[in-house]
Amino acid sequence: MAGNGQEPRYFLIWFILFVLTMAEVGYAFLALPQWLLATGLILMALWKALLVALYYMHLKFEPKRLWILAASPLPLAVILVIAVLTEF
Amino acid sequence: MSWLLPDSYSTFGPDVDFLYYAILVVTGVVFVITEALLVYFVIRYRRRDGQKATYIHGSTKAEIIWTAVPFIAVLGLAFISIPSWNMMKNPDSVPADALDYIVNAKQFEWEITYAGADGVTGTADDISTINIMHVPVNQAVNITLRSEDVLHSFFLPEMRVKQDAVPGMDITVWFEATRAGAYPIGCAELCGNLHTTMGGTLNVYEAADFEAWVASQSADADDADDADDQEDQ
Amino acid sequence: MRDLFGCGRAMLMATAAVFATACGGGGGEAGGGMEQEAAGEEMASPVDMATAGGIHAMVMFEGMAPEMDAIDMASEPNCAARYTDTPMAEEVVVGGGGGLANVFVYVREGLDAGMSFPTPGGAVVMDQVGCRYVPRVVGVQAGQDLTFRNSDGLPHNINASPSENRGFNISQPVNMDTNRNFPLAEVMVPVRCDVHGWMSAYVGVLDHPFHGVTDMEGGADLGMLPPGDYVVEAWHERYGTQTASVTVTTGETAMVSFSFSEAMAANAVVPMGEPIDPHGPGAHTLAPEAH
Amino acid sequence: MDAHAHAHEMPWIRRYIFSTDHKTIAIQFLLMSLFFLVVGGLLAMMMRWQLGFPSEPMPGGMLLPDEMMAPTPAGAIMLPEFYNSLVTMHGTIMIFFAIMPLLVGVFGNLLIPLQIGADDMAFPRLNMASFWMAFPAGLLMLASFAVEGGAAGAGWTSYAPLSASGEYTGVYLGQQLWLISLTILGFASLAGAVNYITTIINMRAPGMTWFRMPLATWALFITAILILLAIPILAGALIMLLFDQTIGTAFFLPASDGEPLLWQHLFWFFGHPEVYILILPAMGITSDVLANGARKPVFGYHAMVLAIVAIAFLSWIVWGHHMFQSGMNPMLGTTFMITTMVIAVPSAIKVFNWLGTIYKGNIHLHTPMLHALGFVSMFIIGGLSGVFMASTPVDVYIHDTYFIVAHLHYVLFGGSLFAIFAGITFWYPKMFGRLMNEKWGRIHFWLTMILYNIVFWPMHSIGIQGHMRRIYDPTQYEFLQPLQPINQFITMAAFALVAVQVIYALNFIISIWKGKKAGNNPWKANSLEWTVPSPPPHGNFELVPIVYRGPYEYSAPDVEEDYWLQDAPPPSETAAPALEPQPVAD
Amino acid sequence: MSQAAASTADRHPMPGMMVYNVKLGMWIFLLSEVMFFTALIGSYIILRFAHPDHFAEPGAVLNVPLTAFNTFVLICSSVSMVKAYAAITQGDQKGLRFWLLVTILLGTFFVGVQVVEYIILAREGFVPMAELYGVAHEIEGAALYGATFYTMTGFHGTHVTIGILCMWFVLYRAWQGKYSADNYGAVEIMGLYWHFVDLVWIILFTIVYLI
Repeated sequence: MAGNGQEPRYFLIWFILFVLTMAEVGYAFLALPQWLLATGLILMALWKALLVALYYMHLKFEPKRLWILAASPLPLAVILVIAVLTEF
Repeated sequence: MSWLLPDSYSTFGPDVDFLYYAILVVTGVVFVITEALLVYFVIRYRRRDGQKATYIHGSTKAEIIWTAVPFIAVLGLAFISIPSWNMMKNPDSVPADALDYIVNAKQFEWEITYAGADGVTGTADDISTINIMHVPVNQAVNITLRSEDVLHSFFLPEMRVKQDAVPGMDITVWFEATRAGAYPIGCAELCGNLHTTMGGTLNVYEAADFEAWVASQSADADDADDADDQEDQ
Repeated sequence: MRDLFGCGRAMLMATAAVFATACGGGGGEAGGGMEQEAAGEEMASPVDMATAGGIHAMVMFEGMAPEMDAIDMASEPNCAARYTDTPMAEEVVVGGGGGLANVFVYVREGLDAGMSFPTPGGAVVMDQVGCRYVPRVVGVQAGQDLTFRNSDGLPHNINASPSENRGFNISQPVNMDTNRNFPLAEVMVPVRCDVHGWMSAYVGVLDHPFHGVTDMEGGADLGMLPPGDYVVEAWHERYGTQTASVTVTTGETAMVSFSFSEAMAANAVVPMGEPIDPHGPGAHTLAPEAH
Repeated sequence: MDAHAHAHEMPWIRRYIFSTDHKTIAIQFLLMSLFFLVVGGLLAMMMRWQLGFPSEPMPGGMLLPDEMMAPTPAGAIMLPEFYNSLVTMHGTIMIFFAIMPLLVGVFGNLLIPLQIGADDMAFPRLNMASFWMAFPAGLLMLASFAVEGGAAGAGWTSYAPLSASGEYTGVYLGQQLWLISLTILGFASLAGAVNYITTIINMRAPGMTWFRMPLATWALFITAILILLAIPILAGALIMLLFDQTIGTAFFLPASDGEPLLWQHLFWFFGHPEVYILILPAMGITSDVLANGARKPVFGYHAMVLAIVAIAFLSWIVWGHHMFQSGMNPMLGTTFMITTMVIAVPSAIKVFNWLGTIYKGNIHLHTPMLHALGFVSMFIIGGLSGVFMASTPVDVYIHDTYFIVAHLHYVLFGGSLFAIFAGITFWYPKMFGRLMNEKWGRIHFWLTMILYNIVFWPMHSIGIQGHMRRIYDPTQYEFLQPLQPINQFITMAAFALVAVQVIYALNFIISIWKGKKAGNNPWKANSLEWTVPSPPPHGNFELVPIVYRGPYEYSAPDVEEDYWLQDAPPPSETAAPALEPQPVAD
Repeated sequence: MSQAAASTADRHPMPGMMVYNVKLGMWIFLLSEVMFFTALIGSYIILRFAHPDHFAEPGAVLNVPLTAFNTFVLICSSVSMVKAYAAITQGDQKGLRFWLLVTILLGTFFVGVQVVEYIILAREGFVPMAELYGVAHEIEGAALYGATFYTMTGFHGTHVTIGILCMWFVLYRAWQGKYSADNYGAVEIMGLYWHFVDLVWIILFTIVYLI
């Protein structure tokens, strides 16, 4: 798994994360409608989260079964939040 | 040990009772068949030495049957329940001519305010009583249910009404009594040490008696200073 | 003894060794009360009776007594059955001679800071009869037992909500007594019954025994005090408080009088649960007359 | 296998108290949860006394301190605060400290390594930590009875704002201890769940494919996943409620704009997977015992596994049926009604498959088989009475009445507890090396079965007639007074039911020394735990077993006995070649 | 594989997840952590929908530039962690120790900034029960906004602190030379935990500070 191709990739990912963080902070203070801001920011956050999970946690090089296991709680979180949000 | 529902005296009654008895019949039949099969199999296939059980692993056909049949049965029960649930709980299914009440639940008593003829609460003609609710018969009643401290549950068994009072929320509860009489009010949600004393009475009057009660209340209201009534709600 | 035995009985519960530490905490209240009583027996009251003088307060009510509402006891039939005529609210009770009853009168300032008064052994009883607190206003000393008695035999609950002391919310389902005490001085701990909204009572908790509640004639006796200048306060649940200064001389009973009127109800500030410290700063300087 | 070699020199304290052997930990969980089962039962008896004879002096009442029993000249009468604490603690102790540890703690630890052919759990030390977090949590829960203000009194569901601020109940420290105790128990359950899932996925013996695992292990595997994903939600909610109680946050306090309904949503989002955590292992145990008793393969093994998995998936989208009348959005009510009705289907499938299992069997009515049949018959009633609540308009009438109490006791007592009796009696030889007495086992079963129905069947009836839940003194309500004779009848039957349990307790204790010696396979079962001596040595298997067939090859035509051990090599080379343990499991 | 010759040596357990136990155990533990933070963050989202007026605009109460820098620090610590992992997979003991130390320092710095931010906010009165802590004024609605903010970021901070303590332990074992090119399980699961905590912070930073 520890092929020599790893070295540049870590710093590349680190740089992308840095850029995304700066983009997020900038984007957050633009004068856009609230819902547009929120979705944009959440997408960027998920993108960063995915990057960390795939490359730093080596999910990319694990058997596909571990992907299913890793993603299993996410639908539950979505179900809980959306169901309760219909209250308000 | 009867499984029969006590009589119901509101427009919800027939629907709820019909659904209850429908489910009672369906589950009763399934109950009798399965328990009878269980007992029969245990007796019929009891231990006989030197003889082995039949070696069956299962049959997909049987699986499909006893997946599909319960699925259809329960979905059927679900879909016939939707209309009456909508009628009971959907705020915009409250009839327009309903009389307005505020039921304010607090630890260990119900403060019930009738909005008076003008239908607006907070005016001089409001009548507020403790634990006793006065309602005309055959007339829809629209209750705004509130709570001052903890969760309570406004329970009218004969009217087939039960709704939790949540502090911080105004919840609409409505019903229409179909027979005059005195019926119990109960609190069905644990609300503290003396949850057991939160009983009350729902007096359903004929139209004339209700007018007489309103008149008598407004007569008492004149000599007591009205400021008290306002500040009571 | 009973509390210790109560704590012992609790030991028999099927709880583990952790219980011992928790029991220490649980029994604290009962334990605390016990030490104070023991101390009380030896120390007699520090007031030297030879040179002491009394204070008698007279509280009058000017003008027409406000009309009290009738209590609607319909929701509690077996309480309503005890009254021949409809029970009236007791917020303002004016005697025949214009005296205002249920006024809590006590010495607010002027006591010598060094003096500390033993907690009287006897318990003050607050009874619940006919869905009413009898007496409606009562004074106790800090740490003294206050017995709530349920003589109605139907469920009452006693919800005390002081701000200085710890509140409690106890219930009495049947004829029984429950003892509680307030360790800290606090003028007027409000007590109410959640089951019967119209029931309310007030308990004045002080560090000293010089307090009294006016009777139907509006008179109240504050006991024997060492000579000196004192500030006496009268507290009423609807009309708020008034203070007056009085000088006690040996052998005589000083008179102090207060008067309340309906007009005061509008902007009355009724202290409920505020901490009062009788050994206030400058014990011997008179507080400005506050009417 | 070094752990196996030096097991004997371990000091006494390492072998029995701080043991990392999954079998010893199972026995530790067993003793702890049986103790709490007794405590929970006694609390229930005090409740039943108060419901049967409200405001009459309770015999033995003067043993309890004055904060619980009002000392009156006639005797000690129970105070409402204490009754609410009993309601809360009976529910909490039975669910969290009796049934859950019995099913997941005992059978999880005992069966999983043995049934999949592993020498121990994946993380033995974590397994030991799991017990040594659960036990103190139990002590903390019991200690909350003795603190000032008494134990928590807001129901085992602890709805806010009643539970969020002490001024409404007078209980301050008791409620906080309740919250802390359950949070610690949450850590214990999580430690267990991580252990079980890793062990089952990674440590199955060669040949033990997914569809050759016994249904008990399947049920425990799916239960561990439910625990893994549900308990953290409860831990989060408990911590938020603890902050509301202590440092003045307002998650659930409506006074400063908190949301009481948020607590109910969080609690029941955990709550419904929780009730399936309480029943799935019982279903697994019942399947194993029924197949063994009927000497016949489980009918529709694949369907049973799919039913368990379906229950696991659906259990996450039904929680709203606990909140139909709670002020939740009525539109949500309709959605949750449909999902709740659908979740009844997998349970129905399992019941029909159990009937299929005993159909045309050769039924040996040993005690575990009796209890398993008891489970099936009572679970039928419990499951069917659940359908009433799924229909929202009917739930309007029966919510928070004794109909619900009857339903939950039919699935928990009639369901889980009967399966636990079956499981303990069935695997008793594997734990202690001796068999429990058959005669007394049967006597206990029939007495419990009859008395149990006498106690809980009438509860349906008083529930239908409007008797509300958690009522301290039903005679305060006029319309409940005619039901008082039934309440008294239930109380007396309940006392008899608890008295009868003494038979099982004695049978359990005496058989440890006096029971008939059991060999490797007293019940002639097939799964791997019956291929090792009873009780199995440290490290379980001398040689890692190779599995050739499923666990339910009873009365197989190619073998003359009516059972066929999973690791018995096929009779001859010519027979179908043994299933090669394929590198990639299906 | 003929049955007779199947001695213990080649009786391997079923392949299962094809990931060694400790790593699978850590991944499963992280699932439960995801659900724990779901409860906390879910409640925050729900309460914010229920009472939007209690929650301030981004940057109004909370200091965004400081926490943005803090996020960057945590991302750097993630990189150094994965460098440590890469080092040990090649058996480079010195590299492991160096990068582990860097990660610990960055992590401690992150927690330090977090604590400083809490102190500033508390002094401004952004505390659920101001009078409890004797703080002058309370920013309106801090009972709800403050509650959710402190609970989420507080528990995240606690997880980071626990991570740092475990990393000291792993570093101590690394000094003893316990790990090598084919025995680096502990380092890997330490990495998994650390990246998970970083991942949670990335989501928290966006949802709490920027929306």
